[in-house]
Parts: sequence; structure tokens; C-alpha cells
Amino acid sequence: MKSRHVVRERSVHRGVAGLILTLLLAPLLALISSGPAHAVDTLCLPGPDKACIAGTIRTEDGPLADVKLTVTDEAGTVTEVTTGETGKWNVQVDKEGPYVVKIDEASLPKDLDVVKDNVTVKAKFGATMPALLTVRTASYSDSTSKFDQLLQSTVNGLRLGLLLALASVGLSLIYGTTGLSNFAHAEQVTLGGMLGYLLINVHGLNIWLGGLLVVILCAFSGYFQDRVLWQPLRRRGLGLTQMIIVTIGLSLALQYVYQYLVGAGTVRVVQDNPSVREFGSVTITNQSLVAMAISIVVLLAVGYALLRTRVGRATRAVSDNPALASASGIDTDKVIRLVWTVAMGLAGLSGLLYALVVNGVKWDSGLQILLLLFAAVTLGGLGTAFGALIGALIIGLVVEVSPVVGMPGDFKYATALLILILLLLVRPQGLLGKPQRVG
Amino acid sequence: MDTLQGILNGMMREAISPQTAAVAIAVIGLNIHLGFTGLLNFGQAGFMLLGAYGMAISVWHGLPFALGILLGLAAALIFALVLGVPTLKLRGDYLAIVTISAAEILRYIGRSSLLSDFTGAAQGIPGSQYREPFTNLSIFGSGSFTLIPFNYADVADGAAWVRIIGWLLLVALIVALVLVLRGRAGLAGGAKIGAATVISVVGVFLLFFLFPVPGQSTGVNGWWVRVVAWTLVAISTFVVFLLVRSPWGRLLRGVREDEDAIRSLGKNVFSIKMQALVIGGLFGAIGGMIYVLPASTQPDSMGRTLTFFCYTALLIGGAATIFGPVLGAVIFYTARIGIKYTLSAYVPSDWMNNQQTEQFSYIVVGVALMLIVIFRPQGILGNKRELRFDV
Amino acid sequence: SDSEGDAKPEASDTPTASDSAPAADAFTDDKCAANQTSADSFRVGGILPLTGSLAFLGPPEIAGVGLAVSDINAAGGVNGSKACHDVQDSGDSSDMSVSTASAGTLVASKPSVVIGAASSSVSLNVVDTFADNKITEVSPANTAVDLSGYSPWYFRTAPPDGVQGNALGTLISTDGYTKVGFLVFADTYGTGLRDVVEKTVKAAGGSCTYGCKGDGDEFPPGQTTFSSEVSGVIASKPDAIVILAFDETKSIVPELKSQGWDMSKTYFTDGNTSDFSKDFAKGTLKGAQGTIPGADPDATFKERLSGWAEVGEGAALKDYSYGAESYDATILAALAAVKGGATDSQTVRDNYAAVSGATDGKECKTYADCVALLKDGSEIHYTGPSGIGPIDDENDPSSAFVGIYTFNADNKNELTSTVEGSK
Amino acid sequence: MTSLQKDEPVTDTRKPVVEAKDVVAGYIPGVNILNGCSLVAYPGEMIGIIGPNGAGKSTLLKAMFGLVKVHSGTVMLGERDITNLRTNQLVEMGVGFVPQTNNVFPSLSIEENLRMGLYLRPKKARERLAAMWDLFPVLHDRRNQSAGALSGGERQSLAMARALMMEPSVLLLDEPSAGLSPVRQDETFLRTRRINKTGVCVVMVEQNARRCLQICDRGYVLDQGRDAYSGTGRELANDPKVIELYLGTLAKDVDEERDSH
Amino acid sequence: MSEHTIAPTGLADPAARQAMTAGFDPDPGAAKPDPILVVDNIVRQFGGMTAVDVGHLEVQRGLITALIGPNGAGKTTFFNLITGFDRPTSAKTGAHWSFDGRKLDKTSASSVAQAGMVRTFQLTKALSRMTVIENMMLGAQNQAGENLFKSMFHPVWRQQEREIEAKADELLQRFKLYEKKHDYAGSLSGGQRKLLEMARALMSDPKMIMLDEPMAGVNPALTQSLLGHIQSLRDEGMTVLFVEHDMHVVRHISDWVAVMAEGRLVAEGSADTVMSNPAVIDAYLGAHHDTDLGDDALLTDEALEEIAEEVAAEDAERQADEEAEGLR
Ligand SMILES: Nc1ncnc2c1ncn2[C@@H]1O[C@H](COP(=O)(O)OP(=O)(O)OP(=O)(O)O)[C@@H](O)[C@H]1O
Ligand SMILES: Nc1ncnc2c1ncn2[C@@H]1O[C@H](COP(=O)(O)OP(=O)(O)OP(=O)(O)O)[C@@H](O)[C@H]1O
Ligand SMILES: [Mg+2]
Ligand SMILES: [Mg+2]
Repeated sequence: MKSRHVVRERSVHRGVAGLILTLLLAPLLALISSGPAHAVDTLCLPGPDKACIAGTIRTEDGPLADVKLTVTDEAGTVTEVTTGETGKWNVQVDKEGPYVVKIDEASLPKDLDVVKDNVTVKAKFGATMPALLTVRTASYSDSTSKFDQLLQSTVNGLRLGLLLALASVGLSLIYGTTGLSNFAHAEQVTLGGMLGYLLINVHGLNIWLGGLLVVILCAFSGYFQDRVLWQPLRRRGLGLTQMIIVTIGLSLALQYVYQYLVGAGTVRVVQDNPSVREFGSVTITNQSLVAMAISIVVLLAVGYALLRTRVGRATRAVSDNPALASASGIDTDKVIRLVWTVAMGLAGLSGLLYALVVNGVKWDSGLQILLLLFAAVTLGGLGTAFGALIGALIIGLVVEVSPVVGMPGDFKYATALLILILLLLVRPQGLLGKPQRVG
Repeated sequence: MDTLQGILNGMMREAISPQTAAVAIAVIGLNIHLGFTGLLNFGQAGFMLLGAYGMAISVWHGLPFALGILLGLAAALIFALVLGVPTLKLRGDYLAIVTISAAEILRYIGRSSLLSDFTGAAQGIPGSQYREPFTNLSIFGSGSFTLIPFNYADVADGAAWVRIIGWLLLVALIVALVLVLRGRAGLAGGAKIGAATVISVVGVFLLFFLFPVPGQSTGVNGWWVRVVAWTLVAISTFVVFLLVRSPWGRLLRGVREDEDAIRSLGKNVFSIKMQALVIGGLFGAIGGMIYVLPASTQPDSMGRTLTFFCYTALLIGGAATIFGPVLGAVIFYTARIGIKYTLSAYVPSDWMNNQQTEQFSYIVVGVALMLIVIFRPQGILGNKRELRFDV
Repeated sequence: SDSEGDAKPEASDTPTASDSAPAADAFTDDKCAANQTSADSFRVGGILPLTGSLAFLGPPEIAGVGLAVSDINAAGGVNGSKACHDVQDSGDSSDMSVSTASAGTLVASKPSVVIGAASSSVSLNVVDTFADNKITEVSPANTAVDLSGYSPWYFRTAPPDGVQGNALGTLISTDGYTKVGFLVFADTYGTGLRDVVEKTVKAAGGSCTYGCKGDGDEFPPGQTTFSSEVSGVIASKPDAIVILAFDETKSIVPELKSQGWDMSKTYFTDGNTSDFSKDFAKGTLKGAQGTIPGADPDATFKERLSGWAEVGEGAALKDYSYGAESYDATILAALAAVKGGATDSQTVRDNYAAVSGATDGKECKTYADCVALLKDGSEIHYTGPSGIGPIDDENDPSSAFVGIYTFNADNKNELTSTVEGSK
Repeated sequence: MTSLQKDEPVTDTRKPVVEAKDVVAGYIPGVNILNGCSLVAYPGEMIGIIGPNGAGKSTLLKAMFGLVKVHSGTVMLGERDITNLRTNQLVEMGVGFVPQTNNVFPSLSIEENLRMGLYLRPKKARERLAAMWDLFPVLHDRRNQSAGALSGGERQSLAMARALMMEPSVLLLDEPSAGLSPVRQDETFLRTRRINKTGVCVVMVEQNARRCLQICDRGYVLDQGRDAYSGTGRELANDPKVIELYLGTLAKDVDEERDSH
Repeated sequence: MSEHTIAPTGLADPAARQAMTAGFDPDPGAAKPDPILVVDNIVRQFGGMTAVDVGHLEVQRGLITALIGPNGAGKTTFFNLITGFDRPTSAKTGAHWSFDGRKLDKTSASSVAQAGMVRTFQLTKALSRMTVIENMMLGAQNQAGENLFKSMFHPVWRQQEREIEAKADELLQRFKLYEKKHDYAGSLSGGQRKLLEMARALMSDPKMIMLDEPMAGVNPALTQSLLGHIQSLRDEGMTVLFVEHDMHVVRHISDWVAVMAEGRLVAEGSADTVMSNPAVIDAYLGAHHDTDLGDDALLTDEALEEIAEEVAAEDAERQADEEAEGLR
């Protein structure tokens, strides 16, 4: 109820009633915005012919009480004021114009540096003018070492890269086996996060169990998708460009399914703040560490499966020449379905980890990184799973590191894309792609 | 009936909206890239953006309108060259990534606050800053103007069945157009084109006739920009028709099929692709200019989404066909509005609220898009036989 | 601020048995029929984000409009004719064709007023179309400075950036933070506010360490990873950080926390000063402060808004941003129509400023009260839940209250004081 | 010089291994490439199919192998009706196929290509690989190179080797000798014949017609989607109609010319 | 066979040709009186393996020269190099080749073709989604309508288009593809594609045509009639360089034969001389190349071993070469 009776510092025609109310409630306000009773604790209220000058004296460690300040007007009249327990001070003046606020260094504790001991502010009737004075402890350093920053952002970059890699390996696998650029892949990534939200946050499942379930469900969604959509389309001999449009349509539909079901805002998979670990100057959350570890393990497993197993070879065979693959006894449909299943499982995992690491998921979370995924896949060489891994790491690093080395922050994605373009100029087949033979 | 009429009116407005025309022109350009030359240009929105910004920035900063248009075209031309020189030697898929990336980079530059004095940053340039020279050219004079005097009284305000018949007629015309163009009507060569043109003209006239807002003013989003936009669509279509039925067009399709083969026949593949990229890009730029004339120039409005829509429109209409892009654009936008309005009018509000209905309608749009492509992969005008050899 | 916020009064969630709060079932959802126009009814068009990246702002705005229409009809309509609403989708700036189409539809439906759009980009896209067709457009949420006085047909009930920016800048400075870092959303909303806050802080003798004007460190809307921005801003060693963003805040805060930032030195704005109790672990935001222009709409109003949403939109509101502004925008329009004696858009425009108090009329709080005053022939000054001052000659609210909120241990924002700011 | 006309009944008491009966098949609905084409192969036989370009030879093989849809007629493998069965099922039944074009996996290495030939029975890979390395030493030397880099002839050898990996019981070959150097052509023919002698039924399409007819037990001449002539290899090779329509006289002329030197 | 009217080149007369080739020096890389193509020091390596290493080669104008050699000898790669589809590894260390007096060291593939040297591909490149006739018409050179600006004006190129089509029709008939004129090239059979490839190359009226195994997969009767056509083209003055494994074809039409093995030019001479060269027989033709394979006697282990040895010989030198390469 009290909230409805809050002080409203209304101006001119607000009338006396308001003022009285204000005064009645002043103690309440004081409770909030300044400390308990003290010399300056009466709140300064600017009025039609009154101006306030106010501020807080603090170091980076906290507010300083009992610091003396002088406020000098144009005419040279000096008013003294002392800071309260919360470091706050204010003065009411009845002339407009410049005032010099100066700190009395003698009233400060010994080991402090006064960086800025006076400031001039222009008082205006009806307004509170803040005045800022800077006091620092002796140990204060003004900046972070560039090297530390670089280190931190490199770690962040690796983290982003690994998560991108999980998703882009799947994208690359699908491209590799079927030639399809799956624009709906982003929505699969989002799906991972969304399912995570529903299972872990809403239904309160244990995070590991929930995570496992998410991956299984996503993998199943891949299986299902191929069963009801992609396989029939392949059977009908739909062209690749057409298929791309189908993926675009699917992506649109899925985005709005998420909006419809979960809403347009960001939701979080777990509510807790991640706990932090420090390695030298680098801080990283436990969640990120676990996510990175999981990504590495999964990526290694996928890589091994691709290179060393029969099925892995089969996926590449199918991508090369599907007709011949089936003439070799490979059930191409089965292989492709497997690829969809695995790819979607990976995308789901990536989405879940991504949602955990970046602290939330939204209907367009995946869409935002879609281009990065494609860039990673291309950078590494289209259709080569390992290329996708390397490409993703590079993209992740560029995105995180480029702002540190001086690129404006809003160009960080643009920089990643630019690097991609430049690299393709030098190595058109991508990092791991092979040039093709003519004739 | 009123609701139905409202929906039909909405669709009609969308069908002849200048932005539909703008997209149609951009798609005509994209058709040269994708349909005829096989260049996977996923950055058509980038070309549009350059055209739009080229014009808007110039006029905003006080240059003459004509110069603004030229600068917009020049920007697209340079973009095509800069993009083409390094990437046209790459394989098609890589071109897709490079173009989409380049277009995104353009968008990032457009919305960067570093250039805000020049580009207006994220918010872009308000239409009022650059539209005036264009509206001043209007042949309709200023203020309200009723293009077809009897339309409001006779049709738009009349019973809904008049409108429905109008629509049916229009659909019939489109079907006729499709039949003629796909050679089912037994016409060939000049007769075919002639018939197609006549049908199109009648169709456009019908559209205007059925168009429900009579008192469109001429300034911002009225008759003038519509007439200019659709005239440009017609001109673009005709130019493309001239281009692709010629040996030059044959070259394009050759490049689409196998570059090495074309090279071995002594044709300069790079130059052909570059010509295609530039021409298509210029159409994109013109589309971009039209796109922003009734609205405002904003970086985000010409991003990936728009490129995807262009692709969709192209494939719905039929890639590598002359009228496909225009038909596709009109159908895509009209159908989208139709779906939205129908759902919001007929889905009971205790099933879904306003917002959910809108969201649901996008789901339907997405699914409809998939279905169209699945069941008519060659597009409305496309040739099914060609698809068989899709590699 | 660093006071013992816990001792602060609880915001009361239970509605008071207020005189004006009708029971929930009294709300009506008066959708326009297709043939209703401003000729025979008070038709309120809406161009609000139902889909796209700002869709989460949609529900409170729709509820604001819907509730206003419901209240207007409860009070007997406008000059005897019924009010109705027709909300169209504005989409977002990535697909302008949505807003263009909606604008076309709205123009064709001949509304008395159009409420919208939420984002400045969309407004810029359609504002000329409305002006050209002589339709009054009132945005409940646009804050861009460039829109001040954009066209005689464009009004807004959200105060321009200057009002809130000043208040926030003053708040930060009086809290004694010298070096301020900004995490800014690259949109007119973010940059506009940032510019004002930065200016205010600098005027008080402070400085900007990150995300400053001209640095190009803004992040694009919809971005999901903020580690580099957060690292960047923390590395710049600010004393306080201002987050100027919408929904992204949910991802930014944990990132800040995990990189060791003390959240009590963080400031929010109206885009993200809201109830985060469902999003963060307890205590995460404790002590962080935020500003929202407009006096804190009292709990009754929020209840009613949400109550209407349950009737009209089938779900209670989770968020109330710009709900009050939408409500006031609609009520003001209706009052203007009453004052001018006609429901056409021209009349609404002509009287819009007058009913908002520009002519120094009598204050009145509800539609019914104001209508009664108008009927008596007096000039009025409508003071609705949004707490804006009279509309000035640039069609902006000339002044507005800015509420200062502190987050408690539950991550809920609680009003701590209110200051009045002006352009 | 008896040329057996198509419709002349051939009575044979043996049970066919593969048989195509009046197969009608095509790529596009409504356009039939094969118009009632029949072919039969008995145990241990080697069948050659020759015919002008575009006659439908490859299509016949593909139809038998399930790569082209059979509209009417049947394809039998022993007792089993395999019409329109999926290709990989046929492979499981022991049918091997070497296509005319695109017959390797260009981005897989040579060894991987060969392993693909044994996809269904990976256990035998080591043994079979060793056997192939013996037969095609060139391939062994380059086993880790990607097949896409191979020359036309090398590809052809690889394709052949891939099919031999699986030890099929029926082998369908589409122009296995095309692009091979003469000595390799001979080798291919003889090797195929030798495999055939081990009981594998071979059906091969060839443009190197004379050699094909020399070595095959029976031959079919396809024309316009029908089996126009059939008979033993030697009968066909000397049939004047076949010569006129199809074989031509080049080889004979050249040989005679050379002998007269 | 096809008795085309013989154009008045001196080389139309077989006797004149024989007289001419008899005068050629049979050493590999020997000079010719009027070479149209001169190649010097072309080396192409893939990794450690040398695919082509041709020191010097001249191709006589107006003759049909066959290029034969074992699989993987480097014939296709050689074609790729001189037609600009590949770049020699030795580009910086003095690789030169010139065509008709024009240096081609750095010329792009399309310019090479424009200069009059047109090639076909061993693995055919049909333009699938274009009709056969369109494929053909693309082959024609100097089309006004292929210019972007002129293309918009029908009258400018109408006449030329008709002429080109007429010519294409004629070729299609000869190549037995006329019935397929309006079919998509993607629907052609393997052999038909080969035919189309060749016919399309001929559309450009090249000075020299380079055919990569043109007759592989073409049925014998048609081969025979096409050879007649090629001969008549030669008689009209076209130079032909072709790769072929069918020795009947080589014997029948080639005036001169060059042999490549493991990337090098190892022998030159008339067909008869080259084919009686024991080295060529050993490594390329095989002892049985003109015996009847139908004889089951050949299926004995000995005979097969013998053949296997020959095949091994075909590979042996190359292997040695590779090893040498590896040692280096
Ligand atoms: N891009 C490449 N990468 C690696 N090796 C290659 C490449 N292209 C060709 N080679 C190798 O170079 C050698 C020569 O190949 P080329 O295709 O020129 O042979 P060819 O004489 O045409 O043989 P064929 O008669 O079988 O067609 C072959 O061993 C081949 O594997
Ligand atoms: N994919 C296809 N789509 C449509 N028609 C095709 C297709 N492939 C082949 N054809 C047509 O089928 C007919 C027979 O083709 P097929 O490949 O069976 O001939 P072939 O006898 O093997 O000839 P070749 O000796 O030239 O290989 C040809 O007329 C060809 O045009
Ligand atoms: Mg064949
Ligand atoms: Mg070769």
C-alpha cells in the first residue's frame, strides 16, 4: 500500500498538498536514499526557486563517511557539508549558476588518493545537480592489462568455438551427406535450449538427466524429420535449391512454434548464477568448463566415428555418389537418417550447452548464430566435419578476440565474416577442403 | 461477408503494394543470378540495401535525385565487382556464403553507430528525408487522387461477391497466363509473348480496379509510387525477356550447367558471370530504392530475411522463367497476408489471442511455404522436366 | 543505492479495494467489426509488435489499448458511439513489409487513432503513411529524440530519451560513480538513452569507460553471447555499469555476475527494469537500480491491465512495460474526440494536446471523470497512470515522472523514489 | 549364319540365374526407354549386350539392378522376383554392378573405395583387399590417394576392383573396358572370363563389341529398347545384319590392311 | 566412308601425307616442318608424383596425330595443361607452349579455345538442363548475340542464329543425335554424351581439335562413320590431336602417333612403326592385342600371368619414376 504513497516531487502547480505529503514521507525516502539521521540527512528537495547539488564520496571499495566538502558559489560564498554514513552529501542552494565543489583532503583517511578534488556544476532551479569527485585507494589501478584481457577473451573464444563446433559439425555432416544447406539447423539449436528450459526449469528435472533427455529428444526429432520429411522429398527427387527453401519454411514455422509455445522473451534453463573459477587472471564458470569438456569429448567421438568406422565411411560415400553407394549395398536412407539423427542430437546438445553458457535461450537464439555456423562450415571446407570444427574454433576466437584488439564491438560478427571471405580468397576450397580435378 | 471483403481487400492491397513490386524487381535480378546463371547469391538484400542507401544518403545530403539513383546503382555495381572478382572463381556453395556474409557486413556497417551522421545508424534514414524529389515528380498532382473514378462506388463498396468474382477472374487470368507461358495453349513465339502481355495488362488493370482505396494520395505510399513501381516491374521483365532469349541468355544457362564445358568452348566464363552478377545486382538496387520510397531506409529491413523471401518468391514463381519472379512475389506476399488475415478473422479468440493468432499464422506461412515447394518444386511457371537433372 | 534496501516497504501485490477497480468480469474485449470506421464509432487501430523480436512487448501494450477501450465503453463510449480496437502486427525491423501492410490495412479501415508503434524503426517506417492519410498516430513507446515534432500527426505518450536519461545520469552521479561503462543495445532506444546519460554524467564530472558514443561498442539486437562485451566493460574498470537493453538483460546479468561484477553498481532503464524473480537466483540483482519514466502505475492499474489481458488475450501479463502509456494514449485520443465532438482522426489530432493539459485545464484521472468535465465545457488535464505531463508543441509529453527502483533480494524492482524530469 | 530372331522360342531346360522378362522401363513417366526387353542368363554363363548408343543397354542393367523403375515385366534372380527391389537389397543377395559413369567415390581414398565394395561383409575386408592389391598393384601404391585424382582408366580399374571385392554371384558390368589401355582391356576381359569360370554369372554391356562377342557365351543386340538379336557370340559377330547395323567393318578393314602390309 | 568433298589442301591426298610423315624424324620430340603446336618443358606434379614431364613436342599442322599411352600416362593432364585448365608446375621454370605462333603460357582456357584450339573431355561435360541443340549452339564462336548489349536486339543476331542452327542440325545428323535435338542433354546415354561433346566442339570450327578418347563408348559402326568425318575435316585443313585406346581407330586414321608413358614422350612415328615397337607392345598393347580372346586356352594361369606381367610393366616404369621422385 505504501508504494502508492510514494513521494512525488511534482513541480509548480502540484500544490501544497503534495509538498506536505512529501515532507511526511521524507523519512521513508531518507531511509532508502541516505543513511540514518545525520547532519545532511534531510533530503534536499529542489523547488521552483531552490536547486540541489548532491553527490556521494566513495572509493572503488565503498562510500566514505565524514568527508568534508566545500561548495562555493560565484560570489565566493562557501557552504560546508559533510558526507553521511553512506557517503552521501547534498546542499540546497537558492541561486542558479556555477558552483565549485571541493573536497577537503584533510578530512580523508590517510592512504587515499584524491584523483579529482573539485568540480564545477551548474545549479538549476527545480533540479538536483550531481557533482562527482574522485577518490581512490592507493592500490587502485586504472586499467586491466591487455594481455589478461586477451587471455580471457581467448578462453571465451574457445568456449564459443567449441559450442559452435558441436552445431556446425552436424550442419556439415548433413551438407556432406545430402548436399543440403539446412537453414533450419539454427532452430534445432534453439530446440535444445527450449527443451532444456521446459524439462529442467519448468519440470524441475535434474540437469544431467534433463540434458540427456534433451539430446535424446533432439536426436529423435532428427530421426523423425528425416522419416516424415526429408526422405520422402529425396525419393521425389526434389532439387537442392528447393530443399533449401523447404528448410527456410521449416525454420520460419519452428521459430513461431517456439514463440507460440514459450513466448518471445528469453528464458533460462537454470536460474542459478554460474559459479566461477579463476585460473590466474582468467575467470571461467564451472558451467563453461563442463560444457567445453563435453563438447571436446563429443567432438572427438564423432570424429573417431567418422574416420574410423564403417558407418562413418558410408556417410562420406553417400555424399560422394549416392547411387553408387547403394550399389555397394549401403542402405543410403538408413545412413542419411543416422546422419540426421546424430546431427540433430549434436545441435540439441549444442543448443542446451549454449543456453547454459550464455545464460538463456530465446526463440531466435539459434537464428542469431546461424550465419556463424555456416561460416564455420565453409571456413573449414564444405562437408568436411573436421574442417567445421576448426572453422568453428576460428570463428569463435575471432568473435571474442577482435573487440579486444581494437575492432569496434559491433563489428565482431562482421569481422568473423570478413575473415571468412578473405580466407576463401586465398584458399577457395576452405581450410581442409580439397581442390577438384578437371577433365 | 464484410470480414471476407476485408481480407480480400488486404490481399489486394498487398498484391499491388509498391513493396511487392520492389521485391519483384529484386527477384527478377535474383532470377538472373540463380535461375539463369546458377549463381547462389544469398546477398540480394545487400544489393537492395546499397541501392536504397545510395539513393537515400545522396538525397539526404543534398544531392539531386537523379544523381542519387545513379549513385545507388553505382554502389551496387561496385559491390558486384568487389564481390565478384574474388568469388566468382569459387564453387557455387562458397559464393553463397560469401554473398550472405558480405550482405550481412553491409548491414552491420549500415547499423554501426560510428557512421551515424552518414547513415543514420540503426534507425536509418526517415523517408521524409529523401522522398520529396520523387513525390514532386508525380503526374497525379498532390493531395488525394482517385485513379479509377468508379471503383469505389461500384466495386470496393459493393457487395463482397463482386469482389470475389473479381478475384476469381484474376485467378483465372493467372491460370491462363501460366498455361500460355508453359506452352499449353498451343501458342508459340511471338503469339505466346503477345498473349502473355495482354493477359498481364488485363490482370494489372483488374488489380487496380479492385483496389479498395480510392483516395490514395500521391505523396508517400499512393498511386504515384505504385504506378512507377509496377512500370519498372514491367520494364525489368521485358529487359530480362530480351536478354535471356538471346544467345547471351544461352551462355548464362551454359555457365549454370558446367563452367568448364563453357570454357572449353572459348567463352569467358568469368566475364559472363560478372555480367550476370552486375545486371542482377542492379535490378536488386532498383528494387531496394522502390522498397524504401514509401517507407524508410533501415539497415535491418534489408537483411537475411528479405533475401530468403526473395528466394521463396523466385521458387514459387519458377526459377529461370520470365514471369516467375513477378508472379512469385505477388503470390508470396498476397498469400502471406491472406493467411494472416484469414486466421485472425476466423480463429475464435478463445482458442488463441491476437498475438498467438499472428504467431500461428507464421507457422502456417512456414508450412505452406514448405508444401508449395514440395508439391510444386519447379514453381508455378517452371518446367518440371528440367528438375530431373538437378545436380 | 547502498542503503538497507530490505527495510524498504514491500510493494503491495494485493489490489486495494479501490473505488475505481471493477471486478474482472466487467472487462470487455471490443474488437472492431470490419465495417466500423471512424465515421460511426471510435475506432482505435493498433500497430504493435505481435511477432518478431519485440513481440514480448506486445501483450502489455495490447492490454493497455484494450483496457482503455473497455473503460471507454463502460463509461458510455465516445459521444455516444462505441469504441473498438483493431490491433495489427507491426512485426520488427527485419521485415518491413509486415508493418507496411498493416499500415495499409489500418489506413483503409479509417480509424480514429492508431496506437503504435513500439519500436522507433517501425514508427519511422509507417509514420509518413499515416500522416499522408491524415491519421493520428500515437506511440506509447517511442523515445527517440529525432521523432520529436516529426509530423503534426504523430504524438507519443512515452517521454523522449532526455527525460529518463537525465534522471538516470543524475542518479548515477549522485551515487558517486565517476567512471561509467555502458552495455548498449544498438538501436535508437539504446543509443539515444546512452547519449543523454553519458552527457549528464560527464557534466557532473564523470567519464565514460566503455560503450561510449562513437566507440561502436553497441551490440546488435538479438545478440545472444555477451562475454566479449562484458569482458570489455569490466576490463575498462568502471565504477558503475549501465545496461541499456531489453530482453538481452537476462543473458547479460549472469555473465556480469560470473565475471565478478558487483551487481549493486549496475543501473537499468525502463527496457529492463522489471521483475526478474523468475529468471535469476535469489539475491543476484540485490541493490541494482533502474529507472522507469512514468510514475509507477499503481498496483490496481496493473491488476486491471492484467485482468483485461486475461479476458482479451487469454493470459495474465508477465510484464507491464508501456501498458500505462498505451492506455493513456488511447484515453487521450478518446477524450480528444469527445472534446471535438467527432470521432474522426482530424478531430482527435486537433484536440489531443488540449485534453492532455496543454491548455491548463482541470485535472481529472479517469475517462469518466474527464468526460464529465468536458461535458461541463471546461478544459481538462487528463492525468492517467503513465504520469506524463501535457503534450507540448512537438507532440511530446513535456515532462514526466521518472520512477527510481531498487531491486530487492528476490530480484523484484521496487520503487524507491520518483523524480520529475523534463525534456 | 543363323541369327536368332527375338521371338524364336529358345528352349532350355536349365534354370536361369537372372532373367528379365518383357521389361518396360524408363526415366520419365510416360517415356519408356525399354519396350519389352528380355534377357536370360543361365548358371555359369557370360552374357554380352551390345547395341548402338542410346539403345537402352545401360538402362536395362539399371532396371535389373533396381536403379530405374520397371513399369511392367519382371526381373527374376533365380526363383525370386526382384523387380523394383531396392538396390542395397540386391547387393545383399549377391549382385554386383559397375556403372558406366560415376563409378567411384571421388573424395574417398582408393582403399576406402574398395572397402565400400565390401560394405556388407566388413570382416572379410583384409583378405579381399589383399587379393585386390595383388590384382591391381597400381591401386595398392596409391591406396591413400583420393579416387577423384585418378585418370579415366585408373578409375575404371578401381570401379572393377570395387565390384570384385564382394565376390558377387551375379556381376553386371557396364562397359568395363572403356578407357582402358589395350593390354588392360585384354586383362579385364580375361579376368572377367576367369571369374565367370568360377561360376559367377556375368552380364556385360560393351562397345568393344568384337572382343566382347569373342569372349561371351551368348550375346544380345539391343536396339531401341528391344533385344533385336541374340545368339552365341560368334554367331552375332558374323551376322551381316549385326555387322551392318552395329559392328561396322572398321576393325576388319584395318586388320586386313595391316596384314596386307 | 563418308565421301565428303575434299578440300584443296595438299594434305588431302594420302600419298602426300605419307610422303610427308615419312620425312619426319621418328625421335620423340622431333621437329616438324610446319608445327601448329609446339610444347617445351611442361612439367606437372601432384604431390611428389610427376604426372606430365614433356620436354619438347611438336604437332604437325593439317595431320591427325594420335596420342597413346598407358592409363595414367598423363595424356589427359597434358591436355588440361596446354588448354589452360591446369597450370604446369614448371610455369616459373621455363614452360612454354605456343599454338599457331601464339604463346599460350599464361592464357586462360577460354582464350585458348578462342585461339582455335578446342578440346573435349574424357569424362563428358554435357550441359544437362539445356537441350541438345542449345548445347550445340553454344559451341559456335563469335556470336554477336553473346554480347550483353547486342543481345537485346533480336535483328542483330537473328540471321547468324539461323546459320548456326543449320550447321548444328547438320552435325547432329551426322552424329546420330538429330532425333534428340530438343531433348535435355542430361537425358542422353553415356555414348550419346560423348558424341554430343565432340559435335559441340566441332561447332566452333577450330583450327585444331583435341579429342580425349572420343570413341570410348561409341558404338563401332558409328565410330567408323565419325572417323570418316574427322578425316574429311582434316582434309579441309583442321589439325586433330586425339587420345585413344582403340588401336583400330588409331591405325585407321592417324597420320602420326606419339606415345606417352609415365608422363614423358617416349616414342613417335607412324602407326605401324610405333605399334611394332617392342617397348610399346610390352608396356601398352600387350602380346595378345590382336589375338582372339574367345579361346579358353588363354585362361590358363600362364597366359594370365603373362598378361599380368605386361600390365605390371605398364606400371613398373611409372613406379620407378615415382620412387625416383620420392628419393629426390
Ligand atoms: N588432381 C590430381 N591430383 C593427383 N593426381 C592426379 C591429378 N590429376 C591426375 N593425377 C594423376 O596423374 C596421372 C596422369 O593422369 P591422366 O589423367 O593425365 O592420365 P591419362 O593418361 O589421361 O590416363 P587414362 O588413359 O587412364 O585416361 C594419373 O596417375 C593420375 O592419377
Ligand atoms: N536420366 C535419363 N533421363 C531421361 N532419359 C534418359 C536418361 N538416361 C538415358 N536416357 C535415355 O534413354 C535412352 C537409353 O539410354 P541408355 O543409357 O540406356 O543407352 P545405352 O544403350 O547405354 O547407350 P550408350 O552405349 O551410349 O551408353 C537414351 O535415348 C537416353 O536418351
Ligand atoms: Mg550406356
Ligand atoms: Mg585420360
